[in-house]
Amino acid sequence: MKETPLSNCEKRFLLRAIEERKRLDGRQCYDYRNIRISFGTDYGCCIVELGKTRVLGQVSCELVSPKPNRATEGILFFNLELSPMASPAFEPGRQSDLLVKLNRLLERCLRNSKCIDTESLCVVAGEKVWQIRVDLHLLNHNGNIIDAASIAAIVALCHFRRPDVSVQGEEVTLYTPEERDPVPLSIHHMPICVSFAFFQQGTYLLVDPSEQEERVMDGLLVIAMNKHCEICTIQSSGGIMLLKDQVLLCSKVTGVKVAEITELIQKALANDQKVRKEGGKFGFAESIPNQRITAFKIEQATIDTDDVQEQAEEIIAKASPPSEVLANPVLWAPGTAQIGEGVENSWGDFEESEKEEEEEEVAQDKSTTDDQTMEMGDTSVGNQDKKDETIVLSDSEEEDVIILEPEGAQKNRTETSYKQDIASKKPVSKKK
Amino acid sequence: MASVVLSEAEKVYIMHGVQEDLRVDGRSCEDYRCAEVETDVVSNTSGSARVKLGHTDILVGVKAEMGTPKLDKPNEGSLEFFVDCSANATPEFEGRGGEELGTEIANTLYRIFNNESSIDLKLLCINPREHCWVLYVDVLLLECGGNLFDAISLAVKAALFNTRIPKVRVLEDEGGREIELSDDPFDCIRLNVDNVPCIVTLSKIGHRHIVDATLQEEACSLASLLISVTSRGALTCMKKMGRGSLDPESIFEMMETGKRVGKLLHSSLQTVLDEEENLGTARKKVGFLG
Amino acid sequence: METEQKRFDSGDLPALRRILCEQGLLSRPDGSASWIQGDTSVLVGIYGPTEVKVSKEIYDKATFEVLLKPKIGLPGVYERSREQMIKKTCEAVVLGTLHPRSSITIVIQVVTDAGSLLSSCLNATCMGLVDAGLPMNSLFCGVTCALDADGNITLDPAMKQEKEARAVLTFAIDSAEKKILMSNTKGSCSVEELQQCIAASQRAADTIFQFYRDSAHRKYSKW
Amino acid sequence: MPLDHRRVPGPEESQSPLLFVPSSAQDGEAPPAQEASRDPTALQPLFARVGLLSQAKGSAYVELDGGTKVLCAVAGPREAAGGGGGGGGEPRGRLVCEFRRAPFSGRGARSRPGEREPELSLALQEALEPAVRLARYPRAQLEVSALVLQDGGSALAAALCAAGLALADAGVELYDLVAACALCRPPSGGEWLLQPREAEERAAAARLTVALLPSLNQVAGLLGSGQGGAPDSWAQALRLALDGCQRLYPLLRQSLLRAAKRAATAEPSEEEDAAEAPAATTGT
Amino acid sequence: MAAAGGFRTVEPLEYYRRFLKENCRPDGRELGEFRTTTVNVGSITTADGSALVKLGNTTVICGIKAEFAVPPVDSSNKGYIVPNVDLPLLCSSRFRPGPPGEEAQAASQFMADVIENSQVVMKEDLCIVDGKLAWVLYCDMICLDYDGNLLDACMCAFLAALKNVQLPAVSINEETGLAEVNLKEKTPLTIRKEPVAASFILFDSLLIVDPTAEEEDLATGTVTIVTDEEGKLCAVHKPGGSTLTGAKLQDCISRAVTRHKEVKKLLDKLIKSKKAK
Repeated sequence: MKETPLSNCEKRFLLRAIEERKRLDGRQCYDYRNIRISFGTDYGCCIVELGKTRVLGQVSCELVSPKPNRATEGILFFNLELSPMASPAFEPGRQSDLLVKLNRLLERCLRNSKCIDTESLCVVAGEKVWQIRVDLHLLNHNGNIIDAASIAAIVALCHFRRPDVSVQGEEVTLYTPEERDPVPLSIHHMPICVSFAFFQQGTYLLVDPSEQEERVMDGLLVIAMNKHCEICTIQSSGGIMLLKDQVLLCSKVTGVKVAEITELIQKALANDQKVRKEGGKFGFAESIPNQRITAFKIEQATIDTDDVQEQAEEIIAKASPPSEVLANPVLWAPGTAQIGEGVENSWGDFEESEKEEEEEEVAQDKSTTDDQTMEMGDTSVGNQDKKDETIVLSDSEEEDVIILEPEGAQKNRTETSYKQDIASKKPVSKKK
Repeated sequence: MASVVLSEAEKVYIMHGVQEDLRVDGRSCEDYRCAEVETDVVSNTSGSARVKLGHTDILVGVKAEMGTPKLDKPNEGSLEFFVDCSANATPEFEGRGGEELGTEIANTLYRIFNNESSIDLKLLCINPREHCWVLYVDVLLLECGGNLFDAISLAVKAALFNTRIPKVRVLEDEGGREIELSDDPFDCIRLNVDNVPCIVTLSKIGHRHIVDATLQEEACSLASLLISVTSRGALTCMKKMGRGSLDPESIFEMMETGKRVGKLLHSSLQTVLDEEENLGTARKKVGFLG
Repeated sequence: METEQKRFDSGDLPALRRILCEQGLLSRPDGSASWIQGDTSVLVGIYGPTEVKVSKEIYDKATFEVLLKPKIGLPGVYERSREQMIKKTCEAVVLGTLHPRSSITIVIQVVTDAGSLLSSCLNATCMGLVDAGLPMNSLFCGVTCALDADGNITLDPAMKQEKEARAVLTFAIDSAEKKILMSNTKGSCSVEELQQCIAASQRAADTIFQFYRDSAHRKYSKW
Repeated sequence: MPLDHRRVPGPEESQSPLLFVPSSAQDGEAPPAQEASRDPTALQPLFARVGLLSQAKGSAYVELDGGTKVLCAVAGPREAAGGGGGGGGEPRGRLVCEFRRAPFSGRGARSRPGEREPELSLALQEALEPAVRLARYPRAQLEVSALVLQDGGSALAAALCAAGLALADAGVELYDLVAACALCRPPSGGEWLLQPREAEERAAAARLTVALLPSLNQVAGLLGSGQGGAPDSWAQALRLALDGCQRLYPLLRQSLLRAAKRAATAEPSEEEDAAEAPAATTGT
Repeated sequence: MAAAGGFRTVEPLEYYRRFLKENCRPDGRELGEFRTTTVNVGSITTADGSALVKLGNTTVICGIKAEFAVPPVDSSNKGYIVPNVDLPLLCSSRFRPGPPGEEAQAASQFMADVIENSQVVMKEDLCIVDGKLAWVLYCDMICLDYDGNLLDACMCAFLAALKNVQLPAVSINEETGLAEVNLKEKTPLTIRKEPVAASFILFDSLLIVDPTAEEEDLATGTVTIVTDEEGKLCAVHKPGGSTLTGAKLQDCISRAVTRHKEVKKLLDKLIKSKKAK
């Protein structure tokens, strides 16, 4: 389904508001929307909400053989999915330009910045390394996907624990969480993307654009940075020209925002860890605010299943037992049999042809040919014809088996009638 | 395929011309257009060639990479073909438009090289079951001016002639085998291309057949016969193309013509290639802008 | 990698795990619901009725499309078959004839799989349909039963119980007559066991329907 | 490697057990494959049945004695798909051909399912186009799909025969039927063999498939390659093939007539089918 | 007749109901009657096991190819069974060319589920060397003519083909460590269970067995029951559709049990005939 376009009226309204340094949701130019981070019960699972934009992140791992040119490095794989749930404009399974762009940006932000120590993911050099896979699902699209996705990715990576392994000789042992505590990934730093939307050829600038703002913007600048104010990737798109000062200003703002977000992430992670350690309740269920009237909860409910047995027996007793009258199979030829004499089917003597093969295997001659014809129902009438008479254009079905066997006749056969062909059938079967 | 639309009158004009053995550009039925061949045009390939046949412009690059032999042929290397129909050639190729033609041409190339005599694939084996050279032959269509198949086969042959594969040595250690690349960049294997066939496409127009059809002539032809001929005049591939049918007698004639023309084509190509080779480094590179 | 939280020990009585549901939590879809059953968590977003692609248009009823997105990797044949089951269940319940030549798209995202996933998906879908305000002739719910080696029934099994079970049966039950809308089985069981599981599921369905009702009640109570 | 998400996944790699047969045992097996010199002009016994699929407009099944089993169905004419709305009034109909092999059809490793064979699909299309009166189906497309259930040699030729019969069975207007023969030249040199079996084909130095419009005596399709040979040798092969096709022709015609007769007697009510099928055959 | 044909096209539902009122179906069958089932095994010699099943017009061919692979990492003593259902353009014009569509995928998954549920072949039996080498059975089911009740036909073709499989003997060469195959020595598979399917459609609260494609299109739901020889249920597959009571389901099961006996008898006779010669 196509996206409903923004009317000119709406566009003008939005732009005018921006000119007046106002935003629809009441934010200031450099304000982020509320960021909420919640964790699932599994390790490496989180949902990041940036205002109404929502991204689900899940990290998983697998032991694989490394790439031949990087024998001692683990493999990182990112996959952002624009689920049709997020917006009706996203089609399932299609690699849209937007998706390719976002995935590329994420890879540059997280893989190329070397924030994960890939060498620590090596188990046996050249043989087995961990492949870390980060799946990100956009659940609701309300602007600024990349920031939300980059936060979700790094949070999920920080939250993730992989199973412990030990290597003895060539034997690699994998430990379950019960045997040995899973180990966290070694993370050098946490790059986070911050997006700036530019309007009116770069005159106005907004941080964290909402979906509507994205639709009227002229250009976008994305800066990925860690809390040490090191730029990990920077990309401007949309074809606007920026002044050097603007870029510098943006990078300064990014530094501030990244510091704030990093702090939030660390707090959330510490909180989750604390709850888990203390054996409290955790997971998404705990993050749904209970006071919302749209949410409802019941604790464990017991079900009375006392008389199910009786009920089941009653149904079985009432039902009519399986019929003991069985259709008898008819064997047409070795390897071909049939039950039921219901409707005639248009395939008719298809397997007759198959039987020819069996003919080769079994040293049988005419008896099989007889069998074949029986398949069609009207037994022996046509049989005789086949053997001696070569062809008689009777209507019996088995006539459809036209067999060309030219071994009898040779050379100058351009005019051979197929009478001869069938006539020569007999010697051949004898040969077999 | 890239094609032009002709009016009935234009078609009749061309067909009558062919009948008189006089084609629109002044050639006779068995004449090729003037062909330009230049090898070693792309520096980071193992071998490359560019062929310009009339308005048809083809660039071929060969890249040798180390791979593992196929399971059923443990002591042979292999050739892989890929044909890219660039949208530069014609707007029809934009997006995935050229894909079908690309696979058709690639399949024809596989067919031509899928026999023991064309290229000695055993030469490409480094050690059986483990390592061999895989030659990736990439064909790029720069411009389509008719008779693509012939031009491509010429370019492929020229590029293979130009191909130099570094020599490697297999060192046997107690731990296993190691492969060592020769340090000397001039220490390399050359391929013997004597038996590499060229394609001759014969298009049936009216009651006659012509070689090296232009786009306009292709539009007049309902059926054509593609044959590949070696320098000795042996046929290695035969294929009918187009939506028409052919009279058996004319096929026999076409095969004879194809053999005759193909032999000539081979000898002139070889002369050009040898001449160019003899110039050595003194050769002035013309390149794309030439 | 599972760290299942302990179930309350309720003796031997079969029980449903804790249920939690939030509706309308996503801003873009016409209807959405998050369903948490034990530790299993599913999110569903529904668009429709909206315009339909010409190639998929049906002249006398709405076209249903169900997408089940696994958490890790891309959807495969397994997801496709579950999608088909959920789709046909919805088709039987939603009054599609009221919206001819339109499409209803249901996107289901698995958030955590800790057992009884298919039934959670069904429940989430039903709550999503309710939130989207689509006309239905009845509600439906999904119930999963696990049979252990001795033939004891465990309702709403967690992942571990599912893995240890000899057979796992999932049913979709409608609210009007408590009949079976959908059925899917894993492992093999006897006829008696099947009938017992159906009866048990019908009992459990009562609880879930009551939950639906209470949740709707709460949602509209403060208006 | 791109994983196929539309099929039940198997292991990432697997090999055919035939690759692991010790070479000594293989040698023992080889001689019977090189059968005592057979008559090179001999055709394999051929079985053809027309109109056996209930759902297709036209269908045919062809089986050769060597084990080749090919099923072919024709759908359409229906409105031509695609075109992007740009072209519009195409004066000629389109023939869309598909040539597929069942994953288990070949000897040795299982072929990956769903892999179309573009080259043979194209060969099928180019060989059938001369036979069909496409001008009678403007803006429409006819779909021909051939499925090889077992390849015991000469599969393309069998598919061509089947496709020709299926088109006729579908009541599509034709100029002529299509008869096709395969040939191969043994590695030792020597004469071309008509309708080779799988073992002969596998060992062959050169192969050729010829499709003929028998009553018009026009070559509709030609596809072959292999170790070089003088044009004379190929010409000889072509002659042999043409002769073979002419010998096949009456058989194909006969099976078509049978199908028409059966349709006429079995379902007199469905005048449509009964009337159309013979029309197609008499047209040839 | 012509008038009836018109009626059938214009009011297919009403046309069908008229027949049901008389307790029969347009093709002359009773409601609980299966179409003629014909099975042929071993006709595809390039496959390690094959079967062709016709259920009325519906035709499915199953070819099984056995290959070598390394066992999965998480269960080193198991082989693989890879079932795939293909619905090519050839079998019905309702399917599009290209990769398997929704119905083919659902059928493939159903087959995989039943194989897993019934343990028809123990995957452990397919292991040759623990952790090193195992058999992969690629079971490709291709529908050649689609006239309804695909699942029953697939199931039957699969089972018949499985019974037809002959695996060559494999030994490990001590020197090279490579497998060696002896094609002259072949053994059949050990088949533990014999699952047989029976499908029904729901039409106006009636249960109709073995539907044709036309009936399937008119129906409001389908049920497929798979039973093994002990009468155990390997699958009760009802992918949505109209509602059904437990009692009705019981009727389906009873019919499925009878069907199982019939099909088993058929297959036994078939395999015996193959062995006898």
